[in-house]
Amino acid sequence: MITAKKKIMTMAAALLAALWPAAALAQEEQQISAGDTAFVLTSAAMVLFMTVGLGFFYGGLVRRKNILSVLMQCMFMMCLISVIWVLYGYSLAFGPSVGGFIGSLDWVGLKGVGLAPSDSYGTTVPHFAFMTFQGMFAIITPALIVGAFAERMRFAGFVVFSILWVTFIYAPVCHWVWGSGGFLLGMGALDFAGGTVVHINAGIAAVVTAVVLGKRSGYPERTSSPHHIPFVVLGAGILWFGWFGFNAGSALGANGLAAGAFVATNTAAAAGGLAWAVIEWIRDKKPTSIGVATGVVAGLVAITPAAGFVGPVSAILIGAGSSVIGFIGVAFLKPRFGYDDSLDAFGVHGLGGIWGALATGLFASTAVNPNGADGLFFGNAAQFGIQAVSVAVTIVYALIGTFIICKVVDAVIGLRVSAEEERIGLDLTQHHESGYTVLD
Amino acid sequence: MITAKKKIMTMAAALLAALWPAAALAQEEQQISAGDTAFVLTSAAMVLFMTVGLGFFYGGLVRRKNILSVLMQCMFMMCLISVIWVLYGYSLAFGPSVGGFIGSLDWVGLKGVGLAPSDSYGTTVPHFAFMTFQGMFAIITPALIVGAFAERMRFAGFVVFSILWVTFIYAPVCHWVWGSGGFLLGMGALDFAGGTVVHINAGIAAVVTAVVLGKRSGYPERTSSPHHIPFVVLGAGILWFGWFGFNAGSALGANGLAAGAFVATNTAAAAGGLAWAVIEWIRDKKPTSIGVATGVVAGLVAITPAAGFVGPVSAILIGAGSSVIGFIGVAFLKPRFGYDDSLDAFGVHGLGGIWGALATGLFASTAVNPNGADGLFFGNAAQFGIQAVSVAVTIVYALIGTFIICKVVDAVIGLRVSAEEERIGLDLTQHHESGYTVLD
Amino acid sequence: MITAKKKIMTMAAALLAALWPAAALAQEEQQISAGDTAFVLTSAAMVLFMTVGLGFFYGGLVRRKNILSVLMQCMFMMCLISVIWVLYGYSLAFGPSVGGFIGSLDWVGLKGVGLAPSDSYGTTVPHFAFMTFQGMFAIITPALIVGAFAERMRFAGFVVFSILWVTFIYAPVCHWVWGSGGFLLGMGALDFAGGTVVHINAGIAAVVTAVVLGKRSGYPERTSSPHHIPFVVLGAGILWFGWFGFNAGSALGANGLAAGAFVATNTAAAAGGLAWAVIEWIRDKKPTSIGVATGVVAGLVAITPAAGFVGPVSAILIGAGSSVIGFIGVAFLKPRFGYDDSLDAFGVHGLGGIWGALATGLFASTAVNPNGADGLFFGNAAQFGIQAVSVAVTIVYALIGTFIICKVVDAVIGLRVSAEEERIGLDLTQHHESGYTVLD
Amino acid sequence: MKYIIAIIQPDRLEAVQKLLGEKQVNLLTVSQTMGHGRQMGITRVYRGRREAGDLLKKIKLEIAVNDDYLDSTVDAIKKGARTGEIGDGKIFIFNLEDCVRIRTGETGSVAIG
Amino acid sequence: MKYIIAIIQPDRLEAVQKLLGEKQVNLLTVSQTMGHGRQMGITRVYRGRREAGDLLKKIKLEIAVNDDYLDSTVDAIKKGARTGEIGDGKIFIFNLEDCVRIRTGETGSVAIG
Amino acid sequence: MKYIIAIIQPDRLEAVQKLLGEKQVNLLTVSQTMGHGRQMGITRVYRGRREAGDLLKKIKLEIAVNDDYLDSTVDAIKKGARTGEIGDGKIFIFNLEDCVRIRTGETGSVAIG
Ligand SMILES: Nc1ncnc2c1ncn2[C@@H]1O[C@H](COP(=O)(O)OP(=O)(O)O)[C@@H](O)[C@H]1O
Ligand SMILES: Nc1ncnc2c1ncn2[C@@H]1O[C@H](COP(=O)(O)OP(=O)(O)O)[C@@H](O)[C@H]1O
Ligand SMILES: Nc1ncnc2c1ncn2[C@@H]1O[C@H](COP(=O)(O)OP(=O)(O)O)[C@@H](O)[C@H]1O
Repeated sequence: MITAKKKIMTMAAALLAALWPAAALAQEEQQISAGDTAFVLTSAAMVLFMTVGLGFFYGGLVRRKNILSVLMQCMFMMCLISVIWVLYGYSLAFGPSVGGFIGSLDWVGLKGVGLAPSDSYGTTVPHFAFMTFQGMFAIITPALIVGAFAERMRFAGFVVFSILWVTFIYAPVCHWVWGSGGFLLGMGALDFAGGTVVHINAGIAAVVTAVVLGKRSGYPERTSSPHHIPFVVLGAGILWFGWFGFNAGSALGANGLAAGAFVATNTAAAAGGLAWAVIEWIRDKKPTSIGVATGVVAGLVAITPAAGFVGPVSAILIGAGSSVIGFIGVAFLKPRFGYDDSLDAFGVHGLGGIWGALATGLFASTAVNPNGADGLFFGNAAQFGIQAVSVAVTIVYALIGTFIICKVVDAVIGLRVSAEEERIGLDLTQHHESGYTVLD
Repeated sequence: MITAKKKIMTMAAALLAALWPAAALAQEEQQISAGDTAFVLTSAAMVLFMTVGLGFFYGGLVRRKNILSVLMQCMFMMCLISVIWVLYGYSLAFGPSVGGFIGSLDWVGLKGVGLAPSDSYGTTVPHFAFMTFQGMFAIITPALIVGAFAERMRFAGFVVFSILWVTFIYAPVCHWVWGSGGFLLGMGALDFAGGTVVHINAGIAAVVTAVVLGKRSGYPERTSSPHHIPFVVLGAGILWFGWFGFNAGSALGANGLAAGAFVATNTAAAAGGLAWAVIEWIRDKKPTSIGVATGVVAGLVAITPAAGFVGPVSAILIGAGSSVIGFIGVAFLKPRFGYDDSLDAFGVHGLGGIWGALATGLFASTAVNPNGADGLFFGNAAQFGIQAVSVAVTIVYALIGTFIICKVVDAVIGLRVSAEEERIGLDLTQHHESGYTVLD
Repeated sequence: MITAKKKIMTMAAALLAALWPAAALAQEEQQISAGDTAFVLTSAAMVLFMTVGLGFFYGGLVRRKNILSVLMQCMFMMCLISVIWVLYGYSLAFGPSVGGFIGSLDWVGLKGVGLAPSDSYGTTVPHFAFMTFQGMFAIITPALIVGAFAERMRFAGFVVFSILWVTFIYAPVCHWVWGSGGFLLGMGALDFAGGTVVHINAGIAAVVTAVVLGKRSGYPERTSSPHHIPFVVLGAGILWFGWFGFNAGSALGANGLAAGAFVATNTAAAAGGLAWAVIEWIRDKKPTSIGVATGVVAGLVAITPAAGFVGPVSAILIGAGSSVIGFIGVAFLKPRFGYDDSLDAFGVHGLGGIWGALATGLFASTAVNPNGADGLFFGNAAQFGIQAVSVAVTIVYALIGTFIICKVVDAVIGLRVSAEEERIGLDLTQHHESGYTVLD
Repeated sequence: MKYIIAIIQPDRLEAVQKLLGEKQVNLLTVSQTMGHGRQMGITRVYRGRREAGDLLKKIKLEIAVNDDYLDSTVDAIKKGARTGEIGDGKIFIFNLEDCVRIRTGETGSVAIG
Repeated sequence: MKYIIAIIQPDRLEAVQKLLGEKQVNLLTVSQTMGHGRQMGITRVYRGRREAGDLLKKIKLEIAVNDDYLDSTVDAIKKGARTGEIGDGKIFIFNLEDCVRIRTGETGSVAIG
Repeated sequence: MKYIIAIIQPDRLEAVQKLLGEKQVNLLTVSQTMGHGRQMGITRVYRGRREAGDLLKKIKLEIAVNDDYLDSTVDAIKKGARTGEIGDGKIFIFNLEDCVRIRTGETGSVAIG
């Protein structure tokens, strides 16, 4: 008996050990910098918190009957991707490169990923710290798409879509741009914290899902009544706060580069908010709080790829430019082309991301970051070309890939709720709950 | 005159100095690591923020008329315990051990606790940083109990109960497990960040208070109408964010151990959320947002004692297991036994804490943390026994101790509001306020 | 063609470079401490988040029809000052001193401010980190004033007022107290994290704006109906959390001093909350949640100048004292003198700041911080005198300066909305929005 | 046809609904109101200022019934809503001229149920 | 003069208002209510506990009209609010004794519009 | 017995209540509504899209009175609610058939006050 029990245990231990061998952990802490580690872990926590903020930013914009569906999609993404990332996502995105296109499955279950620093990524912090920091990016990216299909997607369809999207779209694009050996990285594309990987990727997926799912019933007359604007402001506030982790944390250390990215981030956010307010002031005599919140996010989006490569004056131009482009997107392009990008995930993240990635090719300066490159305005037109190629590649891949995924999920599970469910609201029909009680 | 004045001043100075002598501060900063200190202080801030999050997690679940009472209890706990901790709480919990059972009063008023690192606790950070980090744990633990007696406790009774509980239950148990010389620590019990000290302790106290106070009037028919589910999600989001400080911060340094605990924490939270969703999906066809939020918290609870001792695959099992057990607790045990644990403080924290503490005895691995121990699945059945003993000791002590405190407070001050006050709501009757205006 | 294009680009690059030269960045990272940098950057993010928290703290206190106006003012301040700070604000406040009264314009556009540490400020962190950390203080200070003129100020007037105020009041006072060469600093005035610069400054400006704008219509009968008290608690919670960045971050490093300031901050906040509750308990039989939240903020305000100079027992006295004084301010002085300081920006920040700055002159101890000074209770009455002078100077300057700015803005743009706009609410009339939908 | 408006204590809604159901009166409309009656409001305190809180939360029920259902409906409300304390509320009865079921276009008595 | 109370589905408000406008009926008062009718509520789930959600959100319209406007008003509501599904709601018609315009003090028919 | 429904501007409630109190009319029920009248709504702006905000917040008062109190009640409302601006609102008066005090079971005139 005892031997049998022991045997089972040894087997179980072997199983666990197989998935996560001790060896990887043995020699930790040799070159770990406590300061850098503190910064990367804190940043990772802040990036996770962004997805909560995103839930409220989006949630405040929907109608009362759909608030929980949005919060749920964001929260569920945190759960789903965190587990996927550990199981195979990180391996696909950052594992040893297969021809520059995808990570191998060598690191499945974090095999070989340990508490000692990696050789390639964040070499002064535990590999685990880099892994989890990156995991938080993999969470928020698909969560951004939620804004496009809000108020009409089936929850089951949403879950399967998200799994496929993170696997087949996010992981490869992430590998190309940030993975050691990734082909866009090899080409010299600059993306400090995720202009292509995060924002263009999600923004293009957004417009695709919006088109495939079709408009909300009643769009555009009866759909834009943000039920709780303070939540929009709260969400924007949390996003701004967390974005410091996103961008400055992408320095992977607490150093001058991080400080520079921090300042660029803050300045671009502010300039974005101001620019949107100015546009509204001119056009409608009054700036709105949703407008300023949107402008702040637009500014943050655009500075993301550039944060570690540009100075504060460039950051003002990038941030303000993003609001101008975003405003054109949501106020003119959207009505013109008639797609229903419910909460403007494409208008803000897609367009802002494209602008930011290209602007990096304009404003980047080796004076700011010697390990970066000079942009067109600093005499290196080639960099702009490289950026344009990386933008184009990402757009094409995200467009086609997301379209295929949408069609597959729609055929197998169904993407859209019934008209009746849409009328009653997703909270009650998809989650058996309603956000607020009316009587009590 | 002048001399008299001077004399008084000197006396006052002496008084202040007596409570907090200069000597302790003299030789600071010799072995302080800036990185570790940054991490521990940031973590402490995050753990404080958790209690705010807890207020919203709980507050969204109660009826509209009681929202402020819950927020107030959490906020008041932050005030009350912060002062107690500095005056005598820290001394009781971490002061020089009196036979392994309680800290002495040598460190009353933080006498002898200074800005230089302690010899025993967090030796690379200022002693003050360790002290305040621990103080945040002492705040949230009694705040967790609030969930059990929500919507019916007198505020005066609550205050006295909390003072007695933190003094006679929290401080000793904390000393046993974490205090230098504590007897459970000596036995080899593993509790990385508070499975026994925080969650079992609070969870058992929860069920005791729920039973002693009795059910809310109308329970169970008219009591479970969460008035503001977005607050529940906000609270869960803040808790998840802050929990990184709780668990990774418990490494008391920014190192591989912290990164490991961080990843285990995130993974278990996610697995907990997924598992709860899956259960609901099977049972009711749809997952709820309260369900996922609850599962996340259940996962976080269970990983707390294990975070620094297990790898990510084990974390998935621990987190998911906690949701299964928690679901059984709230959906079957609670109705079966008929106690009214209003917001499931026992169901989630008590049961999750027990599971987590035992699971640490199953999944702990010296491969992950050489300073820890191997658990049963890694060939060391003894550790499971030790864990079981520490669980049992905590349960018995918390059960009896809380019961006595409840009875004493009930007799002297009264624990429960009148039926009329309960009907009108605690906000108006206990605090002269109501949460939201109806007309304006 | 090509040459023309090149020429333009070179010019553009020269323009950008002129504003932010490469030289400043060249030799970064020589003496940068990663731990200190991690701490200062994280603290800066937390201080930014405070302004979001302040928006909710204030926003919950106003009537439903004005919630967005308050959130907007806070959010807009984040945008406005962030850009101003980079363009010229930092130079005015911290640039090379012009006779101790104001910084020169040498650092306009952050010229000469780089990623390497400054010689004078935060010498172990990138100059940019110090710059942005200070920028967050420049944001929250004018945002505090919002509490005084809430519910009746024109948005356009608000914007111009804020620009002038930060330029002509904040920047100079900041320079006097913290700028290298500042005259109050030279005098030996102690202000660890902003008692004079932030709280007295804003508090005095608050009372001036309240008087110049006049009372809200219906004051005091129909004006104090806080529409959403949970937001007040959320805001207070975020403020408490962020204040650790404010005060401990002001140590500009992760060291014993930071830990001491952290503990003083937490203890004073708690004591403030308790003291307000006790006052209410005695006076009205029940403590309120707004009361405790207000007391917490009062405690935090008062400890701000003292945080790095006093021990925890002094912190209790300072925090509790601030609530006593604040309560007298809002419950007796305000009705007595009849000014309508809508949300008690003067009562809490002005009075608390004055108390805190003077209390620093009472309780400061070189035993706690050898680089500080002893206060009156530690035998150095002179320090109290210095503190009193710095308080008086700040009061006089803020009083006169703010009055002039108010009058100028009122004459040129208009400070106050029309009676009709006030009745309908600022959200609809100033921002074309309303906070919450009623029907949906 | 009669139209009944009843103002009741918020926590009595469930009891009233249950008793109404027993009398086959299942259709009703409910809303949130504030009432000022003989019941004293509870003083509110805001930063040292006391304010007489003269309005208390109440629930308003609206039920259209055919005449033969009037008594049983009023009885059910009376029974379900009664606690015996001041603040229990009132029932107001109106003459209802006509009633239309939107879905079918039916009018009068037949449209009520 | 008549007073019309209509209970409709929340998402039909805009359609009703548009049709009313076409009939020159522009003045109305709208509020949020919960209704229990023939339409089944949706079960709610709370931590493993299922609860019959018997009240659904509805919108209540109140419109005072002169007698000659009654039919067109009722028609507009019927047309705008109808989806053909259970839950479309009801229209209740009352006799209105008098009406006062607060601003001018006018009473009766003239005060209605 | 009469039943008065008054729609007033939100910020006039306190004045009305005060004047009613002077006339010994202390019992009333208040709710939140949205009204569309002659008063123009305020245009809302949402990300570059302008929307005519046609509903404005109003307060609805409901007061049941005995006939001899009708005039003084209406007067008090008229006086308290009047600002002279468009949007001041309306008072609607109904015949009330019966009234029941739930606590005591009293009916008719005696139950009203
Ligand atoms: N005459 C009335 N007109 C309108 N509403 C009334 C009237 N009398 C009572 N109410 C409503 O009924 C509620 C309960 O009335 P109250 O006088 O407190 O109780 P009781 O009927 O037990 O004396 C009030 O809060 C108010 O909403
Ligand atoms: N007799 C009634 N009294 C009060 N309200 C009613 C009555 N009948 C219906 N209602 C209201 O109308 C709504 C719709 O009624 P329901 O029976 O669901 O639809 P339908 O009229 O299409 O059968 C209900 O939710 C309720 O608010
Ligand atoms: N005929 C009506 N039916 C229902 N509600 C009305 C009617 N006329 C006015 N109201 C209500 O009264 C409010 C004020 O009316 P309005 O026409 O703006 O003001 P005034 O009475 O000063 O002309 C409206 O918003 C609406 O709620």
